Amino acid sequence: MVSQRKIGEVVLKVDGISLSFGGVKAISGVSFDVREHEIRAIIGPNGAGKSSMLNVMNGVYHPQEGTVTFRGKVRRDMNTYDAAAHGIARTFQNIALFRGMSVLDNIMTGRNLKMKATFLEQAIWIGRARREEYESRRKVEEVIDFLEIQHIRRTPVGRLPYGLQKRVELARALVAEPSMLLLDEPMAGMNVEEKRDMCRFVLDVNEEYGTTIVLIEHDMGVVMDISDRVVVLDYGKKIGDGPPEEIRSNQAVIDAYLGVAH
Amino acid sequence: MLAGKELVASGIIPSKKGRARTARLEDPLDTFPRLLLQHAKARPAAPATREKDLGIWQTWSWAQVAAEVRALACGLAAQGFHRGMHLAIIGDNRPRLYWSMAAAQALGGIAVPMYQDAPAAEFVYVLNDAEIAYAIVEDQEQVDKVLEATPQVPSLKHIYFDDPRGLRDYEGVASLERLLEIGREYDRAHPGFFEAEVAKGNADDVSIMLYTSGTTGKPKGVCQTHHAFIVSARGGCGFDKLGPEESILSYLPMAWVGDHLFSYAQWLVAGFTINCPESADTVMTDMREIGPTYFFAPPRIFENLLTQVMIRMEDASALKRWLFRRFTALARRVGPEILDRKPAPLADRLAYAVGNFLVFAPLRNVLGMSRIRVAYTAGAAIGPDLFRFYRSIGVNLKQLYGSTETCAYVCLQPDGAVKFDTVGQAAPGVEIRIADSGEVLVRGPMLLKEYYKRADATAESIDRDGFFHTGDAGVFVDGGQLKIIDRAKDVGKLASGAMFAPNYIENKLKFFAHIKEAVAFGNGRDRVCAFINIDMGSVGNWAERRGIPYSGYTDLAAKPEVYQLIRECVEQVNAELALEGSLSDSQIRRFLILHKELDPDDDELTRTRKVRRGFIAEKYAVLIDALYSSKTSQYIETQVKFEDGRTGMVAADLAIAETKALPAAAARRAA
Amino acid sequence: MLYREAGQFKTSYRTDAAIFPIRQDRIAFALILAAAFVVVPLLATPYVFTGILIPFLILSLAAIGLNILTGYAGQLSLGTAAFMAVGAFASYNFVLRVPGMPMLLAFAGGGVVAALVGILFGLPSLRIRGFYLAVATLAAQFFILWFLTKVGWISNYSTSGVITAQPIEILGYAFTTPRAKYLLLVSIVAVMALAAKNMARSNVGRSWMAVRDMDVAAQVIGIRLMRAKLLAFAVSSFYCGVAGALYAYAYLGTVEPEAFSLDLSFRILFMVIIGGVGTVLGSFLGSAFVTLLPVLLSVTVRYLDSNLSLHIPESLISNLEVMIFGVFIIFFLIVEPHGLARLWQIAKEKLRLWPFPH
Amino acid sequence: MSFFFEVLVGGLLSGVMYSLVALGFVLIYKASGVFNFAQSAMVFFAALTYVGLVEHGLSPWLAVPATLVVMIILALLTERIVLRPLVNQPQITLFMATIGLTFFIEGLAQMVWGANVRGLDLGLEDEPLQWLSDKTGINVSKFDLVAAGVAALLVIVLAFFFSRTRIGRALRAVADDHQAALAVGIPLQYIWAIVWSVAGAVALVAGLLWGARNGVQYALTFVALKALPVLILGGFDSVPGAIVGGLIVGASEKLAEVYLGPYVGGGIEGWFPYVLALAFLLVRPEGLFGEKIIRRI
Repeated sequence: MVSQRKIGEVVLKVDGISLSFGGVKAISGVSFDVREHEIRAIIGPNGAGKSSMLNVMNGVYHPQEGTVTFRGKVRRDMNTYDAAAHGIARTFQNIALFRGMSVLDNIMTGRNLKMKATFLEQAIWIGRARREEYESRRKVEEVIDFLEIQHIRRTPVGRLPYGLQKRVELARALVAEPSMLLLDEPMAGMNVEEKRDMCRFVLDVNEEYGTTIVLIEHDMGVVMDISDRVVVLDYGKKIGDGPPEEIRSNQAVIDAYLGVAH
Repeated sequence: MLAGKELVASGIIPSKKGRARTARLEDPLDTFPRLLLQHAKARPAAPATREKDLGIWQTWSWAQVAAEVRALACGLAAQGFHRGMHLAIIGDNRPRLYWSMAAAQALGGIAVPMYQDAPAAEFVYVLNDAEIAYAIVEDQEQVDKVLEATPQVPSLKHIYFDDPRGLRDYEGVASLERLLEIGREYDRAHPGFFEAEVAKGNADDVSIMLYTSGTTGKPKGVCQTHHAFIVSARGGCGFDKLGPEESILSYLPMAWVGDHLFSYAQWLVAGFTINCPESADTVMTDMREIGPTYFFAPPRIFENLLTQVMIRMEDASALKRWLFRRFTALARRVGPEILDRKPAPLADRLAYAVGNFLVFAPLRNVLGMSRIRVAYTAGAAIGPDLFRFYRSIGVNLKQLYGSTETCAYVCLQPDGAVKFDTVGQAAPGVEIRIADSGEVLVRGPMLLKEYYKRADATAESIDRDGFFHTGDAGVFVDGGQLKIIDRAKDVGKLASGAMFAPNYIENKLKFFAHIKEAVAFGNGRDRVCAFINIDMGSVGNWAERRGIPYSGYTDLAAKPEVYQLIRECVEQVNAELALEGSLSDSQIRRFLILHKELDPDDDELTRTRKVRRGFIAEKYAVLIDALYSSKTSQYIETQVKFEDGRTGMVAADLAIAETKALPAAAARRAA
Repeated sequence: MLYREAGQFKTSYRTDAAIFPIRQDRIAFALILAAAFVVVPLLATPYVFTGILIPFLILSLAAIGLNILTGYAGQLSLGTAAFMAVGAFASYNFVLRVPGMPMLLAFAGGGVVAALVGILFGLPSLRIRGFYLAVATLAAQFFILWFLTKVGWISNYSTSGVITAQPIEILGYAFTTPRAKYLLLVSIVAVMALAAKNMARSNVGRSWMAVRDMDVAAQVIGIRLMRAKLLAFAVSSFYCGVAGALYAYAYLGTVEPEAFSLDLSFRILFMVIIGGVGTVLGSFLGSAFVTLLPVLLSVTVRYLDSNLSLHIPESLISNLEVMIFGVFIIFFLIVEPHGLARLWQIAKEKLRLWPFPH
Repeated sequence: MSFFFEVLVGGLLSGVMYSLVALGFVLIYKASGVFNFAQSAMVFFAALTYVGLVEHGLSPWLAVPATLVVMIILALLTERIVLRPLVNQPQITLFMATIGLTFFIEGLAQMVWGANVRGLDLGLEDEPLQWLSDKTGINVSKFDLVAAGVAALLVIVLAFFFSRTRIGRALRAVADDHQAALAVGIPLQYIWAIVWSVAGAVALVAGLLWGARNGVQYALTFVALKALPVLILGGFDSVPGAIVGGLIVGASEKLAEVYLGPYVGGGIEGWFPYVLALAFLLVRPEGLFGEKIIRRI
């Protein structure tokens, strides 16, 4: 697919982020930026602090040091609500769906920020509440259509195979119409075909909606194929940053992956 | 034997025919666009088209459809499409694709629906043969195929797609949305243009060109006029009293004459609602939601459904299984009679009523057949058990007989007089005659105008008296019911001189759920042998229940247990054949189970899944020789095409099985 | 089997998102309503009204309240009865001290006060979860009851702490007979149940369930935990408050705080668990189960007693009832931990697919 | 001042008895993750059984082991009939089950032994220790001291049981991680049975002491409920927590009753511990001894 995307300005910038859990350092002094409309990959061996990095970016974790600059606004740290409200959506490494709900309801929850009706209006089920409900449903259906999961609409998410759950989680993130999407290992544990589909979806999202995408992925092939720029973390430190071809030839990276002693 | 002497079915013909002929002059509703506008005027708000999209059944009223068609037509006109041109239509059943047919016809153009599952290579021939310049294509998948074909199709200039998904960066294609905008623009600029174009339309104009997948040679474009299809549709609607309140599921290939008659011609004639499923793999759920009142499917679909029912019932609780067995047995005995309102013992009627509450009605419901008033099957012979099953549970399933050349309109089974081994009586307005050769000849307004650019073919299929040679061999049985035996050209003779009707035998075989395809040989030989394709679903399930492990089709097909299973089926067929006098010599002596499924992509079947006998005979010559030798097995390698176009090799050492044949006399005594 | 859905297709999101999308369900529901509003009032005896139907309805309402908190929002609470008490005493004081206070408004007022108290005791849920929270809600249970007893003003300085609910009068009509009270209750419960269902099927409800199922994920999609949880406490307590008011006015008549003991809290919790967590229907089923079981038990025991002339002493009978009640609960949890509602759901699926198993 | 200490000590000592009940909860929660609401009922049941046996002429010294046997039988039945079928059910379900169990046990106890209040004499009179009051002027009940002693002893025994014996270690393994425990081949049912038996024993001790102090009656179950705030303070799965929590609750409620009570009209014992525990949790959600929970995703 020929890309017409225009990579734009820096939208999100993390600066000297350090994060530790009860003394255990997860990230130390990492800085990098993300540009509008690009697909930015974060790679690194297990325990390199990749997921923690995403969690810092959308305010799940609060770093001890460093700042997050989002759309020009410098923050000591993000908080999840602001992140979501400013259009950062997110999927998790080990699926974070609402197991007690159907696929449709799960995805509908992704619309909650778009619904302004008070609980009273919703209780009486009139006017705005109702309208918003149906508008959201339509949007949700578009995404369901987009991700080709029509056949499982009414299924409780618990009953779905892993690959489809990942898709549903992506759907939930997409219906929020985010400007930035953080994907934590979207293709982990998928078979070749599922991976191919997921790649297609990620690219399509980036193309059709111009969504900026930051993703963590282990499959090097995938990363090199779809990402514009790659950050490499190892033991919580940044050891590489640049376009795929450059990363491929980066000695530090190669060492890290071959597990050469530091 | 009635052969040779003309038989005019049911007296209505002359009068009706007469009216049809004369009426046409002043009949204002003699083209499809006019019918459409008529509905839009008469019942603007009534639902015309539905499509399951974005989770709900999006509905378009007749007025809306008319508006869309108008815009499409104007758009096409603005883009230079004009009278006499061909418009290719490629894709699954989508409202806009149906509408574009009407749009093309409104401009005096000719719609050319094509089989969407054909590979690009097959597109090339049709696109060139029909000198296609304009194509309306469903989605990215189809667009890719068309674009792959275009280099070899110089005429093709304009391509429009319905679903923009993934196509935003494509060069040289435009969206239907855009075309509609252009159309509305053009319409505003040229008021009255559309009406004028529709007014120019003539009942004898060709309205549609359907390509016969033809069991031999290249496909031929069958040109049908508005009149032909409208008369056929009217005949059918009158015959079954179909009105505007009907609702039908449009899921069969649009390029198939059957779908064109039911989902287009009758749609516009009767003015009922057509419903397009969400996607190919949700057809069954969509069918259940819609609950059509009028249904059409080739036998294999009814067969798959029944197989599904059986498989799902296997897992049901003992009680349910017992109920099911108990009542289906009862239904098999009295169901059809009760459906035909024939007398039946009161006790049976009561029992059936109970069964209806406990089993039949729920079953019809889960199959989405609760509301069906009339269901038809055609395109191939249907198994008596299969056919009886549906009728016995209260589905008014009937057979019709026809072909692309006759608008799928030759014979219909009237309510109350349904037989499984005939295709019914001559439809209103149709004359049937059996040639000395046994071939079925038909004449009437539904006949094709011509084969496109194939005067030769046209000449040889329509004789001097205007009778069309169907190529089927048939006989009339009990007063006016036509019984089709086989393809005329396939009917041959065994070395013994006895009659050999391969399809007849193959169908008997295919009536077993375990057998998907069969090819019988024997013309000019001393005995009959056969290739078998097992039904993966049914046999696979059978194997699992018996804990027989298998890796795939080829492996399963080679299992001795499976051979035994199939042998039993074959010998049952032999027993039946033994009872049919002249055919008793056609009992199958040896058979083998093919190592691969016969597949249209390998040219072994037509798109409509008819076996290409000759082609198969060449391709598997070694196997045939083996069958007629004394060999007990034969090694073979075959090239196969996969869905994604790649090719590979399948090799196997095929066992050859012997089967018992009963002496005709003995069988008769047994019977 | 009884479901014949073929041909019931949805052409709009409105019909698709309806509470009863299936026609057969709509019919069944209409019949139930008809029975509740017409048939029962004509047939039931005063005993059936006061002994069974009225407590059933009131406790169903309370169960819905608790279900909103525990079932939907996943916050376990053992203090339900206390919030009912608040509702009861608040309404009492509204009627008592606000001249010309409409009865229905007083009930609602009771609910609102309960809601405020609920929010107060819901605050800990922001820091603590699970059983810690459950135990914390016991604080509400004990403190509130103590408070109601200690502060004389609340019970209008009645020496015994017992209050006598004023007669219910709405628009000049006095609801004195059991039948009248019943009809009033059915109407109120129906309306409030509908409202609960509406919340459950729209954004509020989904946010609650999201918080229940995985609070971190909920936060990440922009749900404010504090808001969602406190709202759950408020709405839940409102329902309990109204239920409490009705308990006092339409059932007990004269009320002391002890009527809203921990025991009652547990009974309501049972209703939710046995009926089905996270379903409005379950609240009714559970309430029916818990209110009817003791009745049936005592009836049967006494029946046996008199017929077989066992002469079981009264105390023994009452203890026997308690035991059997306990046994039933355990038995039930073992047989269907997801409650009666789930049983119905399963049965319904079977009926829809009949004769197929799945 | 000495009065203050008197109240304090008295509170601490009665707190010890809360700890006893709390211990029962902790044991079971630790090993099976079940929040056993029936513990209070078990205390009541034990006491009632003991008294009943003695009334029927069994010598107090035989009555104790006899009751113990009954408690163990009860525990085994509970495991077999209630818990085993509910394995792998959500905690809330098991919790509800134990409430059902509570109903059953209370009903049973009163059906068998009758509902009227009984005295229970352990032969320790509840009077101040002379020499202590002489020396310091603080009155401390002998009874309380003995009770405290018994409690202390029990704790030591349990501590030993947990750290030294094979079963004890098994229990800890289970507490830490069910799957792991199963993996190393420790039968869960077996574990549960033991834990419940031990809890039963603890209940017996608590029951005897409480019974001797307040008389054996239904109200006992409410006293036992006081163990809940103790648990919040100490944490559901910490033995030392239970002890310390007990002391805090005991002391604070007495002090509150004495010094705050008069201003708010008394009777605050009923709720004070809960509110205290609640307030405490808001400051330190993980409890006294639980370590900070880092919730990783």
